[in-house]
Amino acid sequence: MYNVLIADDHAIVRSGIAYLIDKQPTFQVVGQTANGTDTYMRVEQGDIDILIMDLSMPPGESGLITAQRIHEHYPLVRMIILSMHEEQEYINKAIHNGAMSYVLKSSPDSEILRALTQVSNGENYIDENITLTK
Amino acid sequence: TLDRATQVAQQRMLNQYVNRAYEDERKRISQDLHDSIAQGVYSAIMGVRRLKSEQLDEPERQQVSTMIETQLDDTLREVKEMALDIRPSVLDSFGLVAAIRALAKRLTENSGVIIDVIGKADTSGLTTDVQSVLYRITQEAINNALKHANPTEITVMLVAHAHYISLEVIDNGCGFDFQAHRGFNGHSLGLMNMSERVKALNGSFMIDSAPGQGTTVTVKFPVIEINHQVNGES
Amino acid sequence: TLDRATQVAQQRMLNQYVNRAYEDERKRISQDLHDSIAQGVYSAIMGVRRLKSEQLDEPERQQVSTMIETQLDDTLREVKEMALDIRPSVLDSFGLVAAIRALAKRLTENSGVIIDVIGKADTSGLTTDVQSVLYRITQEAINNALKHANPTEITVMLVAHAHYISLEVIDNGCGFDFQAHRGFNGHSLGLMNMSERVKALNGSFMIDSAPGQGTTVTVKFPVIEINHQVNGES
Ligand SMILES: Nc1ncnc2c1ncn2[C@@H]1O[C@H](COP(=O)(O)OP(=O)(O)OP(=O)(O)O)[C@@H](O)[C@H]1O
Ligand SMILES: Nc1ncnc2c1ncn2[C@@H]1O[C@H](COP(=O)(O)OP(=O)(O)OP(=O)(O)O)[C@@H](O)[C@H]1O
Ligand SMILES: [K+]
Ligand SMILES: [Mg+2]
Ligand SMILES: [Mg+2]
Ligand SMILES: [Mg+2]
Repeated sequence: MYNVLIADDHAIVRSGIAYLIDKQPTFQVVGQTANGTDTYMRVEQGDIDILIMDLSMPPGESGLITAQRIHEHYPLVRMIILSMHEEQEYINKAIHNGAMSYVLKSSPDSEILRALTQVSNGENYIDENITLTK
Repeated sequence: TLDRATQVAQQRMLNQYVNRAYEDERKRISQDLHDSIAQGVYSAIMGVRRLKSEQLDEPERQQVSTMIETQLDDTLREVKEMALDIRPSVLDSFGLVAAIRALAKRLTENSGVIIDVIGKADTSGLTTDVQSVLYRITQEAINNALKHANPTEITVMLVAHAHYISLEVIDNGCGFDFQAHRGFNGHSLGLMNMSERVKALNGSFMIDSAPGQGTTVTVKFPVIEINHQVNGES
Repeated sequence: TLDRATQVAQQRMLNQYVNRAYEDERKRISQDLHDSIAQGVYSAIMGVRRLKSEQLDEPERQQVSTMIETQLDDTLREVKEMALDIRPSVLDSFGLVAAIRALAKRLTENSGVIIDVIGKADTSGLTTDVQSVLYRITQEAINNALKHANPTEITVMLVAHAHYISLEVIDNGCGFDFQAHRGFNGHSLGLMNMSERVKALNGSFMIDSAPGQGTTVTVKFPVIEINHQVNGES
């Protein structure tokens, strides 16, 4: 069983994702946070295998920065970015900052589930609806 | 009066500040759309997918449906509020007076300060530009009063005279030394931009204020009869 | 050169047109929110209410749910597109080059015309004002080329020199007689406003065009070292 932490500033988004994940046989949601600081602190407490994180969680720091901080101190935590942003720069930066996967909120649920499976197997995964240019 | 060279420089600077203010406004609107409206729609989509994919019993289905409905109601309210803030459609459909009344009602509800609108002036003879600027001045003057003056009452008067129309926004707040704020100080933009917009349309703009005396902003525009405009939806 | 009095008058008129253009933009945004986004959300709400209140059999429920989901997907796409058009967050998070690349990609997809972006200029030394205006010029110049020139290719070049940065937008379309469009003709605003925004920020703006020769828009800004800006999310 993989322990999953969900970070998004919208409670209703968090509970929707949590519901979807808890249905899966090998994943369970063990925490929810709404900003970068709380997310980092929850990871610090230990027992998180996979973090699913939003990029924009105003008014605090960007998820990109949180990802970098977490990756630096807790490199074993596997990070999936779940964002509304489609532009290449966000994706590049997220991967550069330590995320293993990038999924769009506008994609079907199957994308986030595929991302979970892939990162739990140690593989990177980019949403198939994203067209990357070189 | 300022010499021409200074006037040109001032106009340039003003133009720069206007453009900056609009970029800031666009940034705010874009962020609201992206970080709030889109997230609301997204969470509703997730709820609907749940309804579709799962075997839910009747009470569960009711509960999920109600949650989605609430979420969408909130988003709808927010979208409408945004549209009003940006530019109320009432202004284009029903003209200036209706728009000012709607604005006053909304700001009264939000601030608790009583904002009265007096006057039934027929504004159908005013161009869209003039109506826009009168609306923006009302908005800016009320916001200034609420932000800077701590008033208990604000009155908006719109009166049609034989050859001109006048708008007055009167607050009974703390007042200020207008001379000290004359010209463009490089920071606050509201009044200066308004005054320029009025002059560019051949109107006059005046502020009467003194510490302890409240503030009155007065704008006058000539009414030219030929300017009868076709008013889309009204 | 124009005398000062004429310059002041021209600046005034320009300010008026700038303000009008922004009011038009607000009106468009407000209408899109009201007539399209709000309607989309509203019809989803109606669908959800149907799911809640009616006795539907399973196939019907699936059908209604799918309809709601499709509706919300469309609305979500539209909200995102609006946010991008108004001001892309990439500009504030990753700076000018990234924003121009994203813009070129999007417009290439929509128009079918190849839009190349050349240059890796470091723009972190430019103020937000300068980055904003360079972005808007790129947007306006590309849109002008697509709208007026019928080109097969558009190239955007952003190059950092020792003391200045230059932006060129080059199209291979029909070109036009720029002298005939010089000054402010009272109708089209794009180029004139851009040129003024550039001058207000101490930059230079140039258009090189002739019928049959394509068009090149060139903008230069001095780079001042102290102007290092803090770049939010990057
Ligand atoms: N009704 C008022 N009562 C008291 N002081 C006022 C009033 N209106 C304006 N002022 C003073 O005049 C200054 C200039 O007003 P102005 O609207 O130009 O700028 P601002 O409100 O400070 O900033 P901005 O409008 O650009 O957000 C204000 O900062 C305030 O000190
Ligand atoms: N790249 C171009 N190729 C050919 N003609 C152009 C080009 N750019 C501008 N023009 C001509 O110059 C005119 C002025 O351009 P400008 O951007 O100021 O106004 P507009 O595009 O017509 O209107 P607006 O930008 O206000 O929507 C255009 O109407 C067009 O005739
Ligand atoms: K589970
Ligand atoms: Mg968010
Ligand atoms: Mg103000
Ligand atoms: Mg144009």
